[in-house]
Amino acid sequence: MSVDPRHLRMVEALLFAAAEPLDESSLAARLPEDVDVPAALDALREAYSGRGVHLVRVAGKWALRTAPDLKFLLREETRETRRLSRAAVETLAIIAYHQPVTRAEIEEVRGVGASRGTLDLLLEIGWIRPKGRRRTPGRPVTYGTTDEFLAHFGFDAIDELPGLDELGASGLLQPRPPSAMIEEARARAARESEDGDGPPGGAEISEFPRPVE
Amino acid sequence: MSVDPRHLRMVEALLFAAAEPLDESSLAARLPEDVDVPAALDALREAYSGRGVHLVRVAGKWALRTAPDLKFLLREETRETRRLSRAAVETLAIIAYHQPVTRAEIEEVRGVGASRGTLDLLLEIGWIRPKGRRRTPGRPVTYGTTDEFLAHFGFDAIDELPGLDELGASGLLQPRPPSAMIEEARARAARESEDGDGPPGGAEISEFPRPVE
Amino acid sequence: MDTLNADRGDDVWSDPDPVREEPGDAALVVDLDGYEGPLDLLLVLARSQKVDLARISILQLAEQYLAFIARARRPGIEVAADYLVMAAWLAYLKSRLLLPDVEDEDVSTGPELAAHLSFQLRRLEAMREAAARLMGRDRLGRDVFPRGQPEGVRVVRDTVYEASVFELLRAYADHRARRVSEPLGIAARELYSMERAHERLRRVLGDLPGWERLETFLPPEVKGAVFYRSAVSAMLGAGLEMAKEGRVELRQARTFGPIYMRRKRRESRAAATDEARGPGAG
Repeated sequence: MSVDPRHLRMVEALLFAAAEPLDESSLAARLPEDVDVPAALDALREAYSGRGVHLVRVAGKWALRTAPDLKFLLREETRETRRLSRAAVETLAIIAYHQPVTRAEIEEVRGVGASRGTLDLLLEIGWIRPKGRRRTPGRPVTYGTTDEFLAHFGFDAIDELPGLDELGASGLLQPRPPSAMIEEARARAARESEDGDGPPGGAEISEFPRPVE
Repeated sequence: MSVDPRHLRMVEALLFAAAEPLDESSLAARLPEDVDVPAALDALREAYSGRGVHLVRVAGKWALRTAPDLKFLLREETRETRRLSRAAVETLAIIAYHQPVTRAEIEEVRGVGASRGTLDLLLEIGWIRPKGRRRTPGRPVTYGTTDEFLAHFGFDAIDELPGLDELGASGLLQPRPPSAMIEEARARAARESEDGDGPPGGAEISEFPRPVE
Repeated sequence: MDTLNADRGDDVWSDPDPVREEPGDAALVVDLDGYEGPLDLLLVLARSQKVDLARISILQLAEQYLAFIARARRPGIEVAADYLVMAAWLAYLKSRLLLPDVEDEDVSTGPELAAHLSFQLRRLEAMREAAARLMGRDRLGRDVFPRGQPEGVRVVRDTVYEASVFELLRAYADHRARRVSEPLGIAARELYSMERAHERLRRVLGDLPGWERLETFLPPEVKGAVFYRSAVSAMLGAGLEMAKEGRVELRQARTFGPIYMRRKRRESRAAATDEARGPGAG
């Protein structure tokens, strides 16, 4: 008895896309009435024998599985990708937008103590690095983003990060009262007394004469 | 040249097991050195044509997907995906066809201000991303589509967008009308002002056309 | 305000009445809801000419639009401003199309303006068709499906940790938004005061007999551009004050040029009052 190839490919597609093994009755429920499910499954199992994928029966249900002799191809430990915590993403964003920035400044901006682990993690991933020291008492280390950061997020240069106005325009940022501008001015004033590399868009005061050092 | 069937089933097993599309170098990295990956992929694509599962290229990578003609079987098992608003769909199309494109340019094409949240939504879905900055005053951020966009809509590369060549040739992807269009308009205006002493008066618009929903 | 925003967030999915998207317009636009702005309305009108968009009569289209807007403006009902702006522009276009061309290089001719409008309409229509084609494709997760039970070969990535651009931008925007709701604190800032400038000028002036640049009078502790700017302006203010008292003279050769200052000589006190009001005090 031969099975209609059109029925075969229907069963194949259902088994392929299914998120869990399917039993014969749930297969039958999804297929046109004239499909002989057991016969189609038999034919499909036959068609897949000797291939890289097998049709197998597990706990009375049917599923496609990688051929056991090829498991070695998949066995190589896959490195698990983990998502960054919210706190880490926010810290990273603050560093990206305010660099160079000290740990104390990040804490002040975030309003919570930055756990040492967060900065360590970002350093370990290689997305931030120490940039220099602030000319203030204690000469604290400042941080900035790295080339790997740019590469990971697909930016050519740090000034490609959308500005605050553009965040607002895209709907990401709600309108803000002028207090934010005061913060910004203060942040800029702080950056100007920096001895590391200049701020990302350091041209904003170029029209004024610089004090003699 | 025929491909070693053992190699074929290895490639097949890897593609079946993969959670996301694989590029040729990732495949090659997991396979014995003597496997001709491009040849094996070709042979496999051939073997799967006409089956319930196809081997396709998306965003430059390879993946197995259910055959599109079987969607009638599979659709019902998925939750009804929420429909995007017309504004969001149009914005997506404009970004896809005009990329890299700024927010102001999108608004220019649509003739209305982009509603807040439209770009935000497309960014969140992961179909668009900031691409860089336009070298014009204000250095506005430009947007473009992502690999996820390609994968979702089943494109191998962005130049496969339907009608892209025709649109490009007609000048409709340019910011200004091509000179041929202006000549045409000039000729038509000349004709109209000749035969129309009475312009066709608005009276005949008895039924107001309603917008398509 | 929050409620409004939340509502519009949902609307993005539910194909909202487009005109309503702009807050504030919703109450006004009674007859035009359903149209997404003047260009959308024009496109719908253009389609009613039932010819290829490349061959529509822009003149006729302008007539149609003006008639439509005239009807929409029933007493007591207002039409949103952008529809009226378009109406005004089309009325102008109409006159340009009907009258002979002005011989003026700087002004676009009627046909040129018409061509641009026709171009905009065709482009919008093309993008709408493209959007429809795009959304009609066999889409992943709706029409075609990946393996339902992947066993886990993954692309090996260089990084173990994942974060998307969206998360990064979202985090920063959220953070900024949170800051805004905090109590407003105005940061104390160290600036150089007029009093200090005055005092210093009085002290150092005796040591400098000739013309000196204003900057030379600045205190040595000036650091940072903001502080520097405040010191320069305080010093200029103090200088002008003292010029008025007849104690110093100021000079500036050209606009934005350097400003010079010197001690006023006692013998020519009367004549110098005029001089001090000259270029420097202007």
